[in-house]
Amino acid sequence: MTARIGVVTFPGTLDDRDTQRAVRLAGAEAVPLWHRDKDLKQVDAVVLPGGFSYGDYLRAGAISRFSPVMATIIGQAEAGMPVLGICNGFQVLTEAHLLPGAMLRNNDLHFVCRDQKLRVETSGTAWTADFRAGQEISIPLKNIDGRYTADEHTLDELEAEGRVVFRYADRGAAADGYGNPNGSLRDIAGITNAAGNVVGLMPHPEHAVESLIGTGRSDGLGFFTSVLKKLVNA
Amino acid sequence: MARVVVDVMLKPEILDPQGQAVQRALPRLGFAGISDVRQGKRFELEVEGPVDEAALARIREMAETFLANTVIEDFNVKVES
Amino acid sequence: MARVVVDVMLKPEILDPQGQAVQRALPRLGFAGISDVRQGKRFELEVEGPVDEAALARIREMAETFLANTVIEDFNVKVES
Amino acid sequence: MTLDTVKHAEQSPEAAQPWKDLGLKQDEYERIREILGRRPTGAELAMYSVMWSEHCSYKSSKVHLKQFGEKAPQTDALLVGIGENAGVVDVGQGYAVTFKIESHNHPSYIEPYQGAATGVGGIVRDILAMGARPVAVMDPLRFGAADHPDTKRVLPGVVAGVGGYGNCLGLPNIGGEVVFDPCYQGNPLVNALCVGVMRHEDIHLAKASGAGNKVILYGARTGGDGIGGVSVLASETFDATGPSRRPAVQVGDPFQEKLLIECTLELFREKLVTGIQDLGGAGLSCATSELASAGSGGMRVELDSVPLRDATLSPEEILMSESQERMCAIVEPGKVDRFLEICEKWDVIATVIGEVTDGTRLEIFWHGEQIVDVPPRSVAHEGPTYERPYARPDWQDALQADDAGKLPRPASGAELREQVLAVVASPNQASKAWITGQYDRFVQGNTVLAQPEDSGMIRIDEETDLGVAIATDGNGRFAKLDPYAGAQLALAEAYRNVAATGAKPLAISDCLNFGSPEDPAVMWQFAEATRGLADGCLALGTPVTGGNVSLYNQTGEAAIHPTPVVAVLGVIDDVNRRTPMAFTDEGHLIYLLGDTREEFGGSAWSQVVHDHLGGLPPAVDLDREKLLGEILISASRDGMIDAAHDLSDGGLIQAVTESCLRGGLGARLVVPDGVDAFTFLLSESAGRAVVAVPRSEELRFTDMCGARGLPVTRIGVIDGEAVEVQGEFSIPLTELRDAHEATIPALLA
Ligand SMILES: Nc1ncnc2c1ncn2[C@@H]1O[C@H](COP(=O)(O)OP(=O)(O)O)[C@@H](O)[C@H]1O
Ligand SMILES: [Mg+2]
Repeated sequence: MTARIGVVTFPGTLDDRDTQRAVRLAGAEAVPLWHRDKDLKQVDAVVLPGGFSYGDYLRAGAISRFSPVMATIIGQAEAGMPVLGICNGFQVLTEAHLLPGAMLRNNDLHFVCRDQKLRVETSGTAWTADFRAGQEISIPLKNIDGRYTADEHTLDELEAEGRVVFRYADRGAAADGYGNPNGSLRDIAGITNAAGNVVGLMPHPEHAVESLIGTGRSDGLGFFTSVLKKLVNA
Repeated sequence: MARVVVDVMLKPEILDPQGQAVQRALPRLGFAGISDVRQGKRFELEVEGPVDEAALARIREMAETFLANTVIEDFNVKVES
Repeated sequence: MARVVVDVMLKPEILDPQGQAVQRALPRLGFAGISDVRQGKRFELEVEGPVDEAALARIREMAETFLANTVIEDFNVKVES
Repeated sequence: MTLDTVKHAEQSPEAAQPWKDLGLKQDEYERIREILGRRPTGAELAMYSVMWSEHCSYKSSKVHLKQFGEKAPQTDALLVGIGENAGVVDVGQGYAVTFKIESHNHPSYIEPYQGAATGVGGIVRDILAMGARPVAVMDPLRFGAADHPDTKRVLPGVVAGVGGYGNCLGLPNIGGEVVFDPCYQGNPLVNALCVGVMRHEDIHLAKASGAGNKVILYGARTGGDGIGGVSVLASETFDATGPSRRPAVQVGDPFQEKLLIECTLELFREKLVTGIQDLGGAGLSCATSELASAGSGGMRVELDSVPLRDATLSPEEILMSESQERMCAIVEPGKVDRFLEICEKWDVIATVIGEVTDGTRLEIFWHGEQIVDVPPRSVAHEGPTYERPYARPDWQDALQADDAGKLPRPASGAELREQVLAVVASPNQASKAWITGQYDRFVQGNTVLAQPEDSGMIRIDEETDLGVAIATDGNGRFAKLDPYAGAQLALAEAYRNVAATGAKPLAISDCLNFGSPEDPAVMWQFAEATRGLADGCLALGTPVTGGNVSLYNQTGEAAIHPTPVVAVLGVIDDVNRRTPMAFTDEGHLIYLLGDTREEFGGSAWSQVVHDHLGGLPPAVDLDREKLLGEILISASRDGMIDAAHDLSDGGLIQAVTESCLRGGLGARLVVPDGVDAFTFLLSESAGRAVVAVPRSEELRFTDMCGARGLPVTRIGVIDGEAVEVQGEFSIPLTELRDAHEATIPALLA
């Protein structure tokens, strides 16, 4: 039996179909979930894809966080279901307090779209088991509100508990996709909750799953194969 | 040092998608009784020296030419007490 | 119908690049003497019914849970006269 | 105020009417009275005035645009031609592609962010209205001098607006242009293109047929913003002190538009739509009259049922409002409930505002009283036509006689090196990555190529890997020197860019940006450019599917350079065969295709080094362009080349620089016999491209070129970390990169 991975569509979600494609390419079944439905259709894991839900009006993720589907997802996530928030999905997760901190406008105030080098800091989450700690991957980044912020205490705690999952890799020149693109504190690109089942990151693994399209690299597939392995082995 | 606040709001006849999105979300969150929401910008300026009429006139000019685009926005300048 | 204004500003310790960009542009445009600029949001809410303590309490709760993200922002509620 | 009903108009024939303030001419007003047999009501006057404006009626340009139909090449590829919201092209496998380019120049000067944003929004709705899913956007832009203070206001706002709207809609931006020239000071050009994909059977048209069918308005509420904005604003000249009128500019809501797209596509999927039209310039006036005019019967509309954002709007204002993010559909009565249900699912407001009648009139009512009773064709399709006088300007001869070939040329290799660096670092030739990095090019997961590649390429079928490619080009400097040739050069360049990526050019769309049609010199430029484009399309076999005319791009007496922008659409059967521009393989050979002549009129070199514009533009040879295209496509299909880049402004050295920087490898070039180094590097002769050929393919490739009669010259090899021109100079890649990439951020960041 293949794993069923739910992909949520909020009004204004953009990357839902891309995420479904990535899920399929990884060998799982993609199950569309609608923001108004509390029912998760018995999925084994959920992805909150990128986009501009509710136009990112007020704050990115602020309105979606109160949708019916999120009420169920919050409960399930707390019970251990794997949840991945990509970009806008990450913003929803912080607004929902499933992950600590908040996202601010990029420090150069521009939307940035580029192929971004990331360092995987831990393979100990549901979504990164197929990577090695210290591994460098390259996946697209595209956002305007991507500057990760939290207070010092929270940041120290994240570091101490090994919950920083991805950092913007800083070798080489920024133009090659290296370097911190938005002023995120401690170069944080992605984090996880204490249990390691909920992961959020700003860059887009679902746009790096085919050799021809986008960046022409498939580093993003590992996210989906990771969770698949975990679900199949469970 | 004095603080001058410049509020910039979209003109009433101009669509305010942000305010509308907030207003539409309120009932779902259990807040009733808000018939309209408009969202604008608030600038807090720390002014060196005295905030006299001359200073305020300059700030009004700054608001008119730079902080607001008066084709679509109105602004309001006030000294914070 | 009464108007209640909610001002939302980034906490002082949080970097505000928008405010900084405005401040940096000012001298170029010929405006001197502004030592700091912070940019925030202003919400104008049209409230149906009386704006009594109960109504204000609800609006404060709305600001706390929704209009502001208190991880990064402070807010201020006031009745417009 | 009493309502100006049809009855009231009949009874008060002499009532004074503000036709002049609405932009109508005396004779136009007389004609309306003649058509109606009485004076128009206020609402009718509002409708005629916006629909007969230059922007909506094409009254100055129509007589010239006719040629696009008259000279259209024979082709089976065109499924829907000029006249609909956008043309539709057959790309095989049952797929149809629709694309169109449009201008939002005037609003973008007044409010750069919103002007540009709503420009994107408008063209996306045009594509959606054809029944297609929008799959990509492009944005050809023109600004004043790069270092002018107002450019710092206009450009960042425009770029943020294009990005803010397009990114939020989830449409990849796959290309465009950024050109600086003082002639665009005060008249920036913001053109926007959208391309959409559908199955043949999903094509929808803008017509109201079937008496009893309902007219449904859906999307945003109607507000008082932008009343007459686009149409009035785009139909007159800015005077020297700034815009003479400042009607409210519209504010866009890309979130609403995203919902509109998804909602509309679901309506199409369930086959609930009989006819459909987007609301753009002239709002409801346009949508109702065009739907009724193209349909079989009449239409009756209850205007007071239109959902409003501002309850105080008058019927005239509602008819003229250009509030964004609205669509109008014709729906069979039995399908209305399901239609409304789907709208509700997407949080889109939908209202039945009228129905199709078996009459012949467009009738509009306000709380039961009739305020409009017109023949719809007279509003939508039978507006005034002007035969504007035109004459070759008296300065044209002197301009052409001022030959750029006489300009002093570099005297040494060192000076040539310096001038090459100046050209690749100049704002027009410099990397636009600072701008394009603000656009999402990945969303939808089908982007095969995007900027800075020669054309944007989108996969449209994940099973078969069928794809389409688009490039837009225009060169106002060439068009100023010779508008006929300039238009053909724009066409040729876009055609070449599409072919360079391996796609077969099929059809074009164009945006004709010119000064005031009331100036006979401008009208001559327009006449020449349209003639050139029509002849060019006939020669290349690429029909014009639609486009847009933007006139009055003029401040006082000073018109912009005539700027025809051409978008060419091509198809590629297998996107795996696409040819990128990067030099990525050391040792592969660099070949130049085509002939290099001493052609410097309007060139980047003449502008950058001598601040000069004069002489003649490069010669046009469309048969050669076609042959070059065929060779590039064959070479891509048969795997003979692994990089290709077209030559245009900046000449060969510009192209080689771009391919080297993109691939991170240098090149060693040898100046071929029979040409001097300066001409070799910087001439802008048309019909050329550089390609990278693996040694194993060299013979096969050169034989193919030889057999088909295309001049082909081996000019060097991919190698090292510098661009070296033997016997002349060498420039390390790092130095080239700094020169090419630092300019735009330094000016704008
Ligand atoms: N405003 C823009 N938006 C998107 N892409 C752009 C824009 N301006 C330039 N580009 C892209 O940058 C690349 C280089 O542009 P240009 O030098 O004008 O190309 P060419 O000369 O081959 O037509 C192209 O891929 C073009 O599509
Ligand atoms: Mg090119």
